[in-house]
Amino acid sequence: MSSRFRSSALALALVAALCGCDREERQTRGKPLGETVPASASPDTVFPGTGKLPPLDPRAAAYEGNAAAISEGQRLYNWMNCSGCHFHGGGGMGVALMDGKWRYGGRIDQIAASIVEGRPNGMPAWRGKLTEQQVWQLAAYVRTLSGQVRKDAVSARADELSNTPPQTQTKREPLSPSDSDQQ
Amino acid sequence: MTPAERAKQPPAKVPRDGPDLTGPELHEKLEATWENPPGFIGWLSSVDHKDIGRRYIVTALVFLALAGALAIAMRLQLSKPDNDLIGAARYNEIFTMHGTTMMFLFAVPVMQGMQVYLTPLMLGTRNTAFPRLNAFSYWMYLAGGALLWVAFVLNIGPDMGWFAYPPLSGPQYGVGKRVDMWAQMITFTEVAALAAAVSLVATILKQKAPGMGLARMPIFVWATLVTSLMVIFSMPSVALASGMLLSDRLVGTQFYNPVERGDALLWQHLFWFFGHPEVYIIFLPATGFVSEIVATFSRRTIVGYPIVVMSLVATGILAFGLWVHHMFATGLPRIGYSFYTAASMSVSIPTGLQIFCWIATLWEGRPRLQVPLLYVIGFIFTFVIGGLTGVMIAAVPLDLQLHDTYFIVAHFHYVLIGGAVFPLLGAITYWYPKATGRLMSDRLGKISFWMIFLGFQLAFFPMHIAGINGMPRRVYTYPAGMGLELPNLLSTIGSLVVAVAVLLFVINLVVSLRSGRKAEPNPWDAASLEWATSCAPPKYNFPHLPIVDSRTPLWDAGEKLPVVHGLRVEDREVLLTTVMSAKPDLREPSAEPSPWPFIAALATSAMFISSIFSPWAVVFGTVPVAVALTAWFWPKSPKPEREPVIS
Amino acid sequence: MRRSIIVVASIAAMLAVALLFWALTQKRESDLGTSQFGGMSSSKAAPARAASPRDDGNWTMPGKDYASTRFSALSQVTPRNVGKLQVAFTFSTGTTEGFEAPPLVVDNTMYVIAPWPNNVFALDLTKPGAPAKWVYEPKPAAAAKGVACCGPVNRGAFYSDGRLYMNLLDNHTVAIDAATGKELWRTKLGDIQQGQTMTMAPLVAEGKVLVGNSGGEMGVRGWLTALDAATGRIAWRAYSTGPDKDALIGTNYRAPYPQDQGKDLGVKSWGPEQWKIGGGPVWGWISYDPELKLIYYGTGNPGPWNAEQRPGDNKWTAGIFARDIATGQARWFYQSTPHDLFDHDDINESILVDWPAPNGQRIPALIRPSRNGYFYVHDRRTGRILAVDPYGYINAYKGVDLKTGRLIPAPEKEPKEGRAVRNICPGPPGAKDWNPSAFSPVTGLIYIPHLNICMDMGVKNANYIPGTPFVGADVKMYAGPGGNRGVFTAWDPVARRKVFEIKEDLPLWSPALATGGGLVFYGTMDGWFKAIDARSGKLLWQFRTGSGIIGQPISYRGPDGRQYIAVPSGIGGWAGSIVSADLDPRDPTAALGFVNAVKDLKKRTTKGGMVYVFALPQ
Amino acid sequence: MRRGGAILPFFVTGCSGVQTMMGGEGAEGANFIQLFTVFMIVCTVMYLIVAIALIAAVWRRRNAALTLDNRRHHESSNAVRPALIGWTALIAVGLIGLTIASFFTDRSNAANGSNPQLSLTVTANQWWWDVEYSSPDASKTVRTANEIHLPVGIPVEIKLKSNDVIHSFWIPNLAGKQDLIPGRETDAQLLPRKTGLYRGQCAEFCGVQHAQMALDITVESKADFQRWYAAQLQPAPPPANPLQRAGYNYFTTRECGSCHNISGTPATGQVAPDLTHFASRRSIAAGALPMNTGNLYGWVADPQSQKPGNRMPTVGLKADDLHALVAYLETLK
Repeated sequence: MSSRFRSSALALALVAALCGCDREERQTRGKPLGETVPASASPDTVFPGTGKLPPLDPRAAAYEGNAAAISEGQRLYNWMNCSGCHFHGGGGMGVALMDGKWRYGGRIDQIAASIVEGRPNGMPAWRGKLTEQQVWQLAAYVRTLSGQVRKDAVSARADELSNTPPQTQTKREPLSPSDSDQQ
Repeated sequence: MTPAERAKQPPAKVPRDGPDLTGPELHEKLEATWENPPGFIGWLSSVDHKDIGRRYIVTALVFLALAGALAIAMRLQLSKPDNDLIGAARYNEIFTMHGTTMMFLFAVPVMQGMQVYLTPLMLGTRNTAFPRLNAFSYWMYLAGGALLWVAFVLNIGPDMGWFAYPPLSGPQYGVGKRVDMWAQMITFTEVAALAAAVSLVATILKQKAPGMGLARMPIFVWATLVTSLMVIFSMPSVALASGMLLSDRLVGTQFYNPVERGDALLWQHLFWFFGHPEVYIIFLPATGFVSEIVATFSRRTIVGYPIVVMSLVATGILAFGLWVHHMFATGLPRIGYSFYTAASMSVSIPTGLQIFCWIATLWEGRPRLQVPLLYVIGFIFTFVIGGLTGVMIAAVPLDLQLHDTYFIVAHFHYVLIGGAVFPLLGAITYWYPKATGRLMSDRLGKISFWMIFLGFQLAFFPMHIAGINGMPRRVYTYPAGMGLELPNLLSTIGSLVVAVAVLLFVINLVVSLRSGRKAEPNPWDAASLEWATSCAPPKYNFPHLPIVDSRTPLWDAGEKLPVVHGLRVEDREVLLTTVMSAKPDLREPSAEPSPWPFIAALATSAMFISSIFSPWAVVFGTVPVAVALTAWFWPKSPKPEREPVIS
Repeated sequence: MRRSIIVVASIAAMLAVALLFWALTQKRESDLGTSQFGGMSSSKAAPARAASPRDDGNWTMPGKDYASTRFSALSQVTPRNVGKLQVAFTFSTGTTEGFEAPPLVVDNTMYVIAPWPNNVFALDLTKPGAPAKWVYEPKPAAAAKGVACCGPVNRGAFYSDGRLYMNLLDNHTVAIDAATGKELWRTKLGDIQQGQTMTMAPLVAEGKVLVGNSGGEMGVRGWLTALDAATGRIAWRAYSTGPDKDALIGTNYRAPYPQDQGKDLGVKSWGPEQWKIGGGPVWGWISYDPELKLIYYGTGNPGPWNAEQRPGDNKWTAGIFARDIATGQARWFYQSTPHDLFDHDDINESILVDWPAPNGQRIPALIRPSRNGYFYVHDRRTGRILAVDPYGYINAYKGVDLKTGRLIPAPEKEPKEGRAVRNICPGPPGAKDWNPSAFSPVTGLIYIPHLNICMDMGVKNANYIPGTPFVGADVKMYAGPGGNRGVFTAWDPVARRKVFEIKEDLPLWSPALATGGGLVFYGTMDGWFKAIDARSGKLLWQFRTGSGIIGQPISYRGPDGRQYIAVPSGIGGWAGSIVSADLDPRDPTAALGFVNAVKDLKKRTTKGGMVYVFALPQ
Repeated sequence: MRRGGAILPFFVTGCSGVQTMMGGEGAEGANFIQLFTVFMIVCTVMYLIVAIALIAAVWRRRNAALTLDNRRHHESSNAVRPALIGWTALIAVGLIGLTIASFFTDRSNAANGSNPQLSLTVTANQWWWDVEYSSPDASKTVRTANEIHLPVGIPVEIKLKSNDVIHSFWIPNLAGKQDLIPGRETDAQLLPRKTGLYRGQCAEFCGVQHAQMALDITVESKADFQRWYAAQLQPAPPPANPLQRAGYNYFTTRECGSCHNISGTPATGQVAPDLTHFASRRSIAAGALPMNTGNLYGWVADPQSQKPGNRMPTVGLKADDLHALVAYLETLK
């Protein structure tokens, strides 16, 4: 019992530690520069006739679940006034972001596309106002609001008025069944 | 059983040491009783304070080497202005790791290791009071250090400074799990340090050799007692602080969130309430080394034993009243500052008295300029500079300028390297034969001493000037043209000299292990009890426990040291004495080797590390810990009868 | 003989008294113009005569009359028979946004003004079931919804001379032919890219259409604009910030208190350039005094909410203006909340009354329950304060200094960056938000549907990006002392005291209606439409509509001569956005913190957009 | 006030003087030098006593016999006790003297702060300084970044705030440091006595670019200060040629304006340094680079290589946009 426990604990610790490597990789400068924007990753469930959801944009890998990117995204979420409409995920002028309901898809590249292109009924287009790296960082953070991201990469709270339950403890909001089909 | 009934019982037929059981026969029996079980498991199971102390010291020296390598990396980065050898983020990780490792994984553990190794020997007993707790302590320390360094290697090491001030270390600005790794490492080392301290205090109070009343204890034992009590009183403060930080970071509590009426300064108070005593936790054992070395190499009892002891105690108490001098720039009420200025300055009085006593001892004695004493002389020359700059920064108007500059970096390296590492190196040279049976090379020792001493001055004295010329701490670069180029270049050169010197010291350590001159039981003609047994001591330390009637038993009683008879030889047994005057009190069984402290440490580590990721680990992690502890404490044999000691 | 004279005289006197009594009671029950009530009793306030003409049974403007009484003199429905009130017909707008606009009724046509997309329906009341005559679809820009702080609402249209005038969310004012639904003109007044929207109801008088903008949370520069009613061309525009020439402050301006006197205060009471994005929108109610030819309106909050970012008094925000209707030139201004800390807009309705002063004089007055929690009585000629009393629970202020006219803030409640302040009362929607009160000349009381909401507030640096919010505050609202979130208060403006109050669990977001029958109507956010006795506050009748009520109830005389009561039902607006915008109650700061105060609302009502019309059985 | 320098010549060698404790150009900085000199003298004396005693002690019997009989392990000379008393008294007197000197210096520093005639607020951000001169007339508020201009001889009160983590405000030539702590408002008092250009720097570790968080201080005559202040109140000049106009257009419609403010233009960001009079400053990016065209190109093109980890993203500008932006930024005098 003892040796088995020991080895499994060691293995666990090692896995946990190894996962850390890219989880906190910091990139001060986004890999792709310039004005390229994420392609609108739009599946059938959002825009009929567009076909199945394309595979995840390869650029997303550097941001999805990356603690440094999420932290930058959290800062930009306030700086760029996302919080002015969506607040801490509960919504207001903008839709709620913590409820797992996605009109235009909840995958990181879909969120990035929504940020860049804007969406009907008031979501501004941020093309040219944010760099692409910032867009991805924001998208990475937005996904944490509904618990889509690994818990060890997110921040429990910010130094502000207490608001939502800590994101390190939020349950992953299930995507709508049609959305999850796509994933 | 009433005492009357017990008196009627025939005396138990257990073999005991005594005039009739001595020499090789006794050695054989005791060796069999106190030997570790065979094999790797046996190695893990050891509860021998010498094993544990040695492991502590070796591990701490490894951490010293690692942290020293980081220091060299920093010095290379700072060797010229606008250097880009190391990036900003990496540099921040490096200085954080350097400070953290030096403070938590080297300085405190190495001192505790020395204490664990030496205290039972100096007290004339066979093991510490809680041997398994002692073993547990080491494994926890090792796990904590491994956690931090594995994290660093995997690029999730801390990057917010060894002081981890929130909000920078808080959930918003301390990105990812870097800070958690640091904070949980604190928990590990706190548990380790507390376990060792508790064990040491109990050992000192209850296991002194008969006759060794408090007033006859070696000064190093006094230093150990004071620092262990300081550990017990100060460490909970930082454990609490880091626990709250972890909780802020993991479950979103608001302890350090100023918006929600938490307070960023709460951390600083709690941290420095530990952090300032910690300096003395490192420094006081070093003064213990110095007192022992000075006495031995002056061939004279220490002048002013009561003054030195009272200084230790006074420093230990005053150390708890100074923490605010780390916070003069935080804008606390001015009236309070004056108090802390006065308190901070007054702590130099006991230290000044100790220095007087050492110099007076040298003056009164006949000093032998061997390597350990050289380190002590180097210590006084260096440490006093650090102490005097300490007096400067106790003054608020000076501190507000000097605080957080390279002047401070210079100051505390003078205090900690000059004040603790120099004595430590002297102490290692001094007690090396006691641990290995061989003496270190004198020639190599002298070369490395002079290189370390001079290299140190070259590395750190210019930092005073860099600080005064406006160089703040913890900067990865500095602009040209501010008068910082020369001091930094000199510092870098000095640091390289020190590195080479330390390497020489390590070579000396390793080489002497095989080829050093074999040591007599008392190669330095010292006076305290650890020199009454062979070099290296047997597993059971002393064939017969010694009896003491002076502060310098080996000088006063010589070869005719009186001993205790009547302890069991087939069971592990130690003699308990009374706290104040060390009258024989009880015989007490001493714990057998056991793998369970190691397993308990593993279980605790698993709980601690998983609780970085999930608060539920605190709940579920207790199960394996409870299992391990149950096995650890499972009673194996019927309670041994208590008998009065026949001496 | 002498005895008989005495007997005759006393009988005559008794008869005379009886006659008088009869006459009095007859008058009260007849459909007489409200102005007839003026002067009947010197102890009561009465609506300004010129601003409240005789009731013709129509409802042509949201405030019912220029005095903004929201009083219908119709008296068929009384406390005695109100229990029999039943639905006459209903109408669905097809919208699910907050439905705040009152329907208008003119000459047997009901005009229903829907929230986004601001469609107008003309219903023919003469036909059974009131079928639509025409539908007007203005097709405003969809992006406007993204900059409407508190839901894409509309607060109503204004009927004048055969035309309907209304504002569209995307900053257009339109005039519609009331007979055909044809658009007569459309004028663009603002830019949604700058965060502007228009939600308020215009006021039309003297050939001018007066409209203002919304967007105090978006860093807009507030203004009131007068359009030529015939052509839609801009006649004048008065900004709420900036130099005197922009604010139309000229030689006729006489502020009652020194704090509002001085040159270019709209610039000097701000940090450099801040007045350009300083807020002060005009999104509430305008009253008009035809005798003085003055309009009265309040200006909104300064932006951002984080007051540390805008040093100074921030003129001319959060105050009340009197302006000449022809030129727009300011006559007087009083800043109710200088350097506003808590979003205490001052856009609430001003009711114009003749106010009996303690010395017996009747003063042309302007009474208003302000958002900061004080009930003000101003001399509407000069702006001077005649009386000021708290009508809700206030701990954010310590009163109003009557000598200087200045609000006295409570320093311990001032939010500082990096330190939240707890338990600030009233919260950002104030003791009362936009939803107007009704004034009944019958009782002389003002009926105030208002809030009992406090908050925790933490301010932080706000970034200004045009077209995005400019707030810089985290807020959590919750019920104030007593635990009820809404209060319905009947206030006596002369005796300066509360007559009765009704505690409502949910915040009260619906305006009130008072009728000549001695009733007062209002709705609750969970859809109950209530009628209470105007004197006692006793609940006499209630009806559960399909969605929460946040719109203005009205009363009109139908083609069959019966009195009808109509009320819009459709939850939304700031308070109801948790339902209308499907917000997540786990975030207490959502919707500027209002979600925390109405976490239970999703369970208590659902979206809707209906007009309910009630009448007594035939 | 250069007395300290005279006594401690080695401390000022190679010192260019913009960021040194031995400058003494402020009242508190001068007090520091005086007190530091006093401490240096006392400490040097104490050190010499210890050092000489130690050398003498080791030297005295260095060649004494190696073995000793037991009796002599314990003997003491009669000198020990008086020496101990003397030493203790010396330490006590020294420390009391120094404590008193420190106390009075502290009092003197506190007195400098009384009756300030100029008030400004410095807000620290990761990793730059937001500076706001407050005035009773709110419209005379001046906002700038990473630079402070002060009139000579006038006591100044500086309110210190932080927007994120703990920083420390430190201009060694003028005064000691004071932390800026989120959730607290601290303050510093300055009394500059000599005109000149100085440099301050963040002195509390505040994250990845702590090393490059400096600010430029200009102490100038009252008239010069007022001229500067008046100029700061002006909005930015309009672009004068097509290239500058292109830069203006880029700045006000693209990424730049989301964070930066240029007074008088539609760029109204509030989260990054105010750039209204950017080109009149001595350095770029909180002292990271001296202000010149080359550095400006380098910074705007790729701030992340100049100051890695700072909050300004590398946008990936096209060459034309870069030329235009630099041309426009250089007009912001």
